[in-house]
Parts: sequence; C-alpha cells; structure tokens
Amino acid sequence: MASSEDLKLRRKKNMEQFFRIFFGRGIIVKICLVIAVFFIIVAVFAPVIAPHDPTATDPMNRYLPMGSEDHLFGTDRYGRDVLSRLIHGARTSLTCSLFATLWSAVVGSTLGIIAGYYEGWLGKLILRYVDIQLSVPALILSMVLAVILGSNMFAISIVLGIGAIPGYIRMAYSNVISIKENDYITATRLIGQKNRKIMFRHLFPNCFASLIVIFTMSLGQVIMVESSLAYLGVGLNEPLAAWGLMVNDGFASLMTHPSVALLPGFCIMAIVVAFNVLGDALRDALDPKLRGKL
Amino acid sequence: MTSYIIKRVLASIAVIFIVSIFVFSIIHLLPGDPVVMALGLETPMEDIERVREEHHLNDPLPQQYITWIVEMFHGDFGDSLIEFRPVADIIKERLPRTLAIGIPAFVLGILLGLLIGIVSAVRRGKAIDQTLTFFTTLSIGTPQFWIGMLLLYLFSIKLHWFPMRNLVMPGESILGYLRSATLPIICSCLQMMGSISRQTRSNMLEVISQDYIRTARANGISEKTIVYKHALKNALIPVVTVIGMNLRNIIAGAVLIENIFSIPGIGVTMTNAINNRDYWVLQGCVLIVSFIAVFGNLVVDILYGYIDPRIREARG
Amino acid sequence: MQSDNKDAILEVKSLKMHFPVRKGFFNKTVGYVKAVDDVSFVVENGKTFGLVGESGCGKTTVGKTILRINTPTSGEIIYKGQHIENLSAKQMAPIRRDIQMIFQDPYSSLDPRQSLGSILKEAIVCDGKPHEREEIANTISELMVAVGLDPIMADRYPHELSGGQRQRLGIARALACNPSLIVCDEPVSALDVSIQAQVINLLRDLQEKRGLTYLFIAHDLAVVKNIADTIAVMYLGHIVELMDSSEIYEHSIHPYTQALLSAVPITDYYAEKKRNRIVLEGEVPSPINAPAGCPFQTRCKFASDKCRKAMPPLTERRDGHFVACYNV
Amino acid sequence: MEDNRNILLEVKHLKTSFFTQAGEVKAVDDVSYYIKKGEIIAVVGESGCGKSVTQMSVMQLVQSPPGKIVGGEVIFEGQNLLEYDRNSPEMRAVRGAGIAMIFQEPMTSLNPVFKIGTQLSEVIMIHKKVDKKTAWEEGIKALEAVGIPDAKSRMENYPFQMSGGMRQRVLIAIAVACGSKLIIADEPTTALDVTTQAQVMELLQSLVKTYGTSILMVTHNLGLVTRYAERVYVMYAGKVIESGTTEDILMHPVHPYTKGLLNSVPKLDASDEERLVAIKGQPPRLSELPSYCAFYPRCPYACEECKQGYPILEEVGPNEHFCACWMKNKEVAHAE
Repeated sequence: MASSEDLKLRRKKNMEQFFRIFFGRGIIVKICLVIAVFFIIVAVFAPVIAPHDPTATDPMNRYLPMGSEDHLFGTDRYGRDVLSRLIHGARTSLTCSLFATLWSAVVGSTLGIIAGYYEGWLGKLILRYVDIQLSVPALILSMVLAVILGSNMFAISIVLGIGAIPGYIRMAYSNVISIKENDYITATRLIGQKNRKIMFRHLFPNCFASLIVIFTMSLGQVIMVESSLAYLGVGLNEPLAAWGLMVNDGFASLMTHPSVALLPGFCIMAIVVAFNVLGDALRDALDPKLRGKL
Repeated sequence: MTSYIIKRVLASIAVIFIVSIFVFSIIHLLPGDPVVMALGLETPMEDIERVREEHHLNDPLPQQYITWIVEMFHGDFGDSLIEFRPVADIIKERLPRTLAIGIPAFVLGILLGLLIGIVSAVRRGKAIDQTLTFFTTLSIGTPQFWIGMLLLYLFSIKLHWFPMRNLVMPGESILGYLRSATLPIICSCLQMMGSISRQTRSNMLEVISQDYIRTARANGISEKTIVYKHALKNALIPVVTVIGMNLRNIIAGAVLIENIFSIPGIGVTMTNAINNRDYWVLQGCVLIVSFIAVFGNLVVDILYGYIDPRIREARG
Repeated sequence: MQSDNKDAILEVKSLKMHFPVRKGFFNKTVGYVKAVDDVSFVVENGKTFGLVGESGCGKTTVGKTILRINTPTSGEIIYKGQHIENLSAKQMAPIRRDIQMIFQDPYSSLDPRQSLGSILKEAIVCDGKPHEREEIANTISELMVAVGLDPIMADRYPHELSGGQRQRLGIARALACNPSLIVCDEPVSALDVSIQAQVINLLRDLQEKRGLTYLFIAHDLAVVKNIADTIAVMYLGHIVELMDSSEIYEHSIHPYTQALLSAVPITDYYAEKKRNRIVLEGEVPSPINAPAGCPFQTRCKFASDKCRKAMPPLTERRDGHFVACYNV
Repeated sequence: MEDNRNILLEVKHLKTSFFTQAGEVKAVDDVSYYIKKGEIIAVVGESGCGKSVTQMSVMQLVQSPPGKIVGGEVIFEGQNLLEYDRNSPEMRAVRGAGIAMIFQEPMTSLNPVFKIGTQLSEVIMIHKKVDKKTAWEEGIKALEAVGIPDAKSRMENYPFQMSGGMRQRVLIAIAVACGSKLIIADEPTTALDVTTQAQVMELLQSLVKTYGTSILMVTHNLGLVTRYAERVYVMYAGKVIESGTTEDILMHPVHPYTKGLLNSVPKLDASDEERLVAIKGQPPRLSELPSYCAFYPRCPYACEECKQGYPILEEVGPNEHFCACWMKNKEVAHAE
C-alpha cells in the first residue's frame, strides 16, 4: 500500500490548506475562536472559577456598583454576585444549547436524508411537517412547549431542539436531492449496494460539510432562543443562573444599574456572533466550492 | 400559470387548516385549568363548573375544536377568559399596533439588506465589505431583546431622544408615532436586514462569476451596467424566497420587541395568554399570525413566478 | 431483426420508453416524450454494439432501460435468455452485478469522499459473499493494474486524479463485479483526444482478455466506428440504420446517416477537400409532439407523402444491413 | 515578415500567469501569432494548454487576481491593446465591435432573465450609438443574417426557449450587427451536436465571404481544423510548439506531439481494425512544468539532448512552417 510518509505528507498538506482558508477571513475569525474557547472553558470550570455561590442572596448589599472590592461586577436586586452568575450562566446556556443542537442535528439530518432519498410520500410528509412547524411563530411554539414540558434543563433542551430541527431537515433534503443526481450514486446501486448503506456511506458524508456549518450557526441561534425564553420568564426559572433571566431581572433597574442587564446580554451576543463567524469560516474551509453560498 | 396559483392557494389553505389542528391540540396540552387560573383559586366549584359549561370546556376535545372552527367562520373567535370580551375585538385592537412596527421594519429590513448585500458584494474583499459583513453577522447574532434594551438605555434614558414606552399610533399623530416607533422598528428590522444582505451578497458573488457576465464584458458593456443590470436581476430572484421566510420572523420577533418597549400588540397578548392559559385568545392570535406567514409565503411564491421567466414558462 | 443466432447475449424487441408530460391542475398527462419508440437489436457475446446519434435521440435512455434504471413502457429485453423487462428490484438482484455501466462525466462518477481503494473494495464486497482482507487487497491491486493505474494510488482521492485516470477507475469498479455486459454511456466524450485514445485501447484490450460485451453509446461517429463491430444510428427514438461498422463510411444509404457522416470532418487534408458536404437545415423536432411517420421527414430531401403517413420499418437490405426508409 | 498591410491582429511574445498558493502558473508562456483580414486560422491543443487563456488575454478578460498579463504585445489594427487599462473606454470599444468572442457553453452564455432582443440591442446601442428602436431593427436584421427563422418573434424569446445551436447564432449575430472585424470562437461547437456544429461552422465561414471577417478558431477537434482553417498553431503546456499551413501541419507534421495527436484521432475513413496509437502518460500539470521541453515525459523521441532548455521555434519548411523541438533536424518532416 502507499508509503506512510506520502500519506502523512498529503494529510499535513490538507490540514495546512484547511487552516489557511479557515483563518483566511482575517483577524475576526481568530477573535471569535478565542471568544468561543474562552466561554467553553468558563462553562466547564464554572464552579471552580466563580468567586461566590451564584444563588446566595445578600440583602445587605444589593445593587453594589461595578468594581466594588468583593464583587467585581457588583450585585443584583437580591445582592447576588453578578460575576458568578455570569459564569454559571455560561454553563447553563452552553450545556443546554449544545445538547439541543446535537440531538436535533442527528434527528433533523436523518429525516432530511430519508426525505431526500425516498422522495415519495414519506419525503412529502416530512417536508409538509416542516412547513407547518415553520408557519407557527417559533418563539410562541417554544414557549408553549416549555410550559408543557416544564422548565428544567433537560426539558428546555428538548424544546430548543424541536425549534432547530426544520433547519437541518431542509438543509439535508436540498443537499441529498442534488447529490442523488451524481453518477456515483447510480453506480453504487448497480453494484448491488443496499439503500440504507447508500444513504449513510455516500449521502451523509457528502452533505456533512454543510451540516457542520448549520450546526455551528444553529448553536448560536439556540443560545439566543434559550435566553429569549428565559427573558420571557418561561424557560429556566429562578434562582438558576441563566443569562436570559439576568437580563429580565436587570431590566427593572435599567435606569439606575444598567450593567446588571447589559452585561449578560453582551455575553449572549459575543458567543452567538462568535459561533456564526466560526460557522462561516468552517464552511469555506470544509468545502471551498460552498464559499459565499450559504 | 392560473392553475398553478389555484393549486398553491388550496395548498396554503390546507396548511392553515392543519396548523389550526396543530395549534389547538398543543395549546390544550398546557397544564392547569384555564378557568381556575382566570377566576382565582378561592372561587367556589359551582361557578367554575358554570363557566366551564358556558365555554363548552367539558366537551370532548375534537368537538371543542369543531365548535371553535365553526364559530370562527361566523367571525366569533371565542372570548377571553381574562378580559371577558371577544377575541376578535382584542385582535382588531392590537394587531394594528404590531403591524405598525412590523411592516415598516419589514420594508426597511429589505431595503437596507439589499443595499448592504450589493455594496459588500461589489466591493468584495475591500475594507467596506469586511465591516459590512461583520456588521451583518452582528445583526444576525444579537438577541433582539438585548439590542432593544441597549437602544432604550442609550437613546431614551441617557439622551432622551425617544420615549421609553407607550407607542403613539400613526392615526393619532405622525410625529408622535415616529418618535415612539423608531427604536422598536430599528430593533425589529436588524435580524431581517442581516439575513437578506447575507443572501444577496452570496448570490451576487455567484452570479458575477457566471458565463453570461463574461459574455457581457466581451461585448464591451461597462462594468457598472453589468453589475447593476445583468447581475442584479439574476441575484435578486432567490432573495425573494428569503424575504418570504423573514416575514414570519418579523411577527415572531414582535413577541420580544413588544415586551421590551411595552407595546400592547399581538406579541404581548400571546405571551400573557400562555401564562394565563387564556385558550381562545392564544388560539386566535397564533392562527392569525400563522395565516399572515402562510399568506406571505404564497404571495412570494407567486411573485417568484412572475420575476423569473424560466419559472413562469414552466408553470404556464 | 438480425438473425437470431444462438450466442446472442442480449436481445431487445420493439422497446418503447415513453415519459408522460403532465400539465394543468390535476397533473393530467397531456402528452408523451417518446424517448425510445420501437427499437429492436441483438448484441452478440464478446462483441461491441455501437449506438450512435445526436442528443435527444434516445440512445442513453436505451442504455438505462436495459440496465433497468427505468422500467420500459413496452417491449422485451432478453438478457442471456431471461426476460428482464419487468423484473422487480429483488428479482433483478442475482443479475444486477452482471450488467455494469461506465459513465460520461469523470467528475461525477466517483464519490469525492471515498478513496480509490475503498471505492473498489465496496464493489468487490457488495456481492454478499465473505471476503478476507488479504483477498480484497490483492483484487484491488489487480484491478488497478488491469486498467493501467499504479496500485500505490489506492489511498488517493478522486480530486487528485486527472479525467483519464478517473475514467480508468470507473472501469475498474465495473470489472470488480466481473460482469458479462458493460453499458458504456459516452465514456470518452469528456476526455482529451490523446487520453481518449488510451481509454479506447484499454476497453478493446479488456474485451479481448476478458471476453466482455459492450453496448457503446456515443455521439462521435468516428469513435464508435473505431471500437464497435456493429453500429445502429438513432434519430428521435428510432433506429434508422443498422450495419457492420467497417462498411458505414462507404456503404451507408440512409439520408440521415449520410448527413451525419458528411458533418464529421476527417483529418486527411486532400480527401477532406474532395468530400461534398450535406448541411441539414432546421432543428431536431421536439420528441413531445414528434411528427407521425418517419421522424426525419422534416429535414429529409427525399421526404414524400409515404414518409409522412407511416414510420418506415427497419428492413434488411443485405446481410446484416438494415435501413428504415422508403426512398432509399 | 509579411507586409503587415492586411494583418489584422498580431500577438507578440504574450505571457500570462496565474499567481496561486502553489506559486506562479505560466498559463501562456511567450506565445506569438498573427491573423490577416478575411483569414480563418485555428489554435489547436488539449485542455490546459493555454489556448483559451491566450484569447482571454487578448481581450483583457482574464480574471485578475489571480491571473495577470506579465508580458508581450497585442497589436490590433496597429494599436497595442495592452496599453489600454482593462476597463478603459478604448478597450471596451474594441470588445464586441473590433473583436467579438463566442464561447463554448451556449447554454450559459446568454443572460437567462433578459430577452434575446434586449441583450442584442443593448450591445448595438453601445457600439453604434443608435437609439433603442433602430438598435432593435438592426438586431432583427442581424438575426436574419445568421439564419434564425422568423427573427422578429425570436427577439421576444428568452435564451432558455432556444436550442444550443440557435444561441450560438445569436452570439454571432451580435458580432455581425456590430460589424466586428475579427471573431474569436473559443471552442464554438464543442457542446453542439455534429449536424448543428456543421451549420454553425458553415455560417462562420460564410461571414468571411460576405463581410471579410477574420475567424480565429480555438479547438481540440482536428477535423474542424482540416475543413475550415487555412493556418494552424498547435499549443502544448502554454507554448506554441508547431505552426504552419493546414496542409503542412496535417500531412507533414514535424513535432512529435502533433504526430501523436494525429495518430490518436479515430479516423472515419480508416478500416476499423487499425489500432489507435495513443500518446502515453498524463497531460502536463502547468504548476509543475520542467525548465525544458514539457512534452519530454510523453515523447517517443525524448533523449538527453532535449533537456538542454526550452526548444525555440525554428523554420522547418516552406510557407512559414515552424516547429519547436530539438530532435526535429534528425528527421526532417518531408523525408518521412
């Protein structure tokens, strides 16, 4: 078989090319990568990093301003330390959204591939379902589901996942429809390959690049929906530390203490934008032909 | 073409019909008894029973659905359990407020989106492209409620340019409307502007590399005419579908915008209806909103046929 | 129909493939694209049967229908004595791998995400029988050598290959199922002249070594003449002339074949200058509302009332030379 | 050299390179040729030999970055076009009026969302400075001149309502309408059926007789060269390796590549037992070209002497028969 150096050399060349295009979009990609990694680390080590217990109320010193010695970012309406709540909020949002995006990616793309491959009544049924779900205002649907399923972390990630499924179905479906026209799919049928194998050995790898892009972008989208639900008081509820809740909480004191509301909002924006930019860069790096398409 | 339109209209009606079943069943899954929530826990059982009977809440669900649909055809969307008045009036009163923000935001979003998309495509790779693209990614990635709060804090609290709440309808005073509606409109149109400019930019880049653009150049047509005549028309056609999709986001976004700027529109009504389990209000509003979304897609789909001659011929 | 000799591997009898055209509100069928309209021919074992014609004449549809990628509207396909025109997917399974296909576009015939080795491995393993790793690796190298590729490239991916090399791998994949019949759908049209010659010679060598039978479909008359033993010229879903390939340049008589031959310039400078040129007027009529009678009547200078009424049958003029025309 | 009174276009030592991550790719490396008024010449070669990039450089239509013209002159009617900036009015005046171009893919060469009439009259208005109505009438006349039946209604059609052959005629009509002196046809009939190809080629040939237009045909189809071209330039890996009259090139080829090409073309008139003599090896990768004859790896006559550097074009026969090959003096063409 091929000499291993030749293989290693080619693999190294591919990796170099991947990173060159990935960072090709300039400094923004590097910044966003730093932001994303930063938030992930914060989320993972939240209990260790946070200076105080995020839910410990301290009625004595409520609304401490930014920069007071013990509470760097001050305290909120109940005297809880804003910084620790932000840190734990990262953990809540990221775990919830990551889980939601993961399971909806698997379910959504599988349904999309099946709909695309078997185009018959099954395909139409799945697509009709997508149209129906997308006709109902997304946020209202999520709110109703959140109330039905309860507002613990697990239930919320189910609700968020349901919201993200249509995106995956449509992306996988449109990809499969165009890939199916290729001769190598006909050839694989002619050599006697089973349909199931064709779907997951040929169709899935070929739409994997665009699914990865949708994955990163919907991760950002899901975090936004999660914080919106929390803001509307329907998602995760007190006293859990969640960015959306903090924004809702801080709104009452916007006039006097804007930082309590604006800081968590800024974190949400930072991480959502970071994932979107990384999604774009990933798409170019994975499949140059897709550049500028999605 | 006409047979295509009829087929599309019937398909839309079918979708709305299925959506109504979907909405009705989901809402009735909400835990808690609406009447108890409405009248309060202490109310005696008979009153609760009487109100439940009045509103046919004890009938089997399919029957309730049918009565709701039948009454709806007579214009009666049922009554609100909280406000004791027909849902139709509530919608008539509050929908205009949502649209007073939604429609201008929709139009502004399209215009700005197209402009930014075209400019950043034509100036590809240059500084303006990078800034505009980053600005677009920002506008897509930023949660609307946070932007609203930021705008409120900056322009209302600090600079006092705009009032914090109580929207003035255009009917009453144009100036009042403009002052009170500016922030919510900006906030609501950002998302749409972002997605349209992204789509326009990627279409323009793709179209500019097509063969017929090279032929136009080979025939001595000026670069400006090529971009703004030949390329633009081809690039705008697929954008129409994105506009269709975004119509629904505008209305969904209203939920957040109205919450921040405390505008008593459909969005706020829906959120309150969920918390109070006010079935009929919720069903009525969601259905109206879905109707607007489906109708919007229908219009876009038909429009698509007229813009693109290839599709018009295929459907002819 | 050619003489029904015993060693015919494939017999096609009055094959029809009509695709319905649906329009209007209830999608009712308003007409048919008669892609293949009553085509019959016989392919002898170990020989190459050439199907030549311009785009839209139905030659690719014939190939696809024989492979049962679509089910024929009517007519019979007899492969090795067995009727396969309306077998279900399950019934086709045992002979599925016995008929393989080579494609035109080298860029869409190989899965970009699969290495060359794994493409061949899949073809080898898909016969359902157990294979050890050892045996698979040897077969892969053997197949690559047989088509003129260096086995060292088994770990390479399709995007690292030139058009000619990809076409060779397509052939290797077909051979992996050791088929008896290979349908070659314009296998060399997308290649450069020098690479085209390499692939044509490869196909001829493989035929001699492995006794393969080819159904060779192409629009380039010179290429088909070089590789095929018998040639059928198709026009708008019909075979208009069928004869031995070595005689086609001098002895073909159908007006369309004549026009086709005259439109193909030859590289012998002096002979080319002496040739008279027939330039056909107008365009190929659309297959949806194809004219009744002979399809070529709209562009043929001999067209008479007879031609407009009924389609001239394919009659044998000399041994093995069939023509469908009243006036010639 | 020939008196250049009737030389319409002369390209001298043209060099165009693409600057990619893999380094500088010399797509066109020191190419020279000329075309006289009312003459049909052919530039022949396989894909990747630079024949199309050469024509795009003449028209300054090479996409830059990554492409860039790095040297040489393009003298059209006495004026060096490379002196003009690519988007300058002078350059645009030449494009479409002085030199018209026809491309390979008729399916995508016309704008799908504009009527044929609009696209036709638009170019006429630019070059002939007439109003829309006159331009529309000129358009109809041009469509009739290229043999499109009931031209008036065809002006209202969209490109997707026309066949491939019809669309190529529309592109030719633009050249006719603007009175182009030279038509560069870049593989005009490769995507067409052989009978449609004959119609389009006969039309192009008729333009030479009726309007005295010169035709520069870029193709890989040697048959077309035999039938229509008067002179031929054979290109390989970005260089012209042999040039001369069609008769010399086809019947007395000197360069091993030209011979190899002619032997690997299936002959309609040959008895089919004859095996094709294919050129071995793979086409050259322009990014990995050696500093000597690029055909060395595939050449049956290759020897050490060939590695001394790039072979230069020398005259090997009467009426300007040039060839770039170190081994050519060993077997003079006519001795064969």
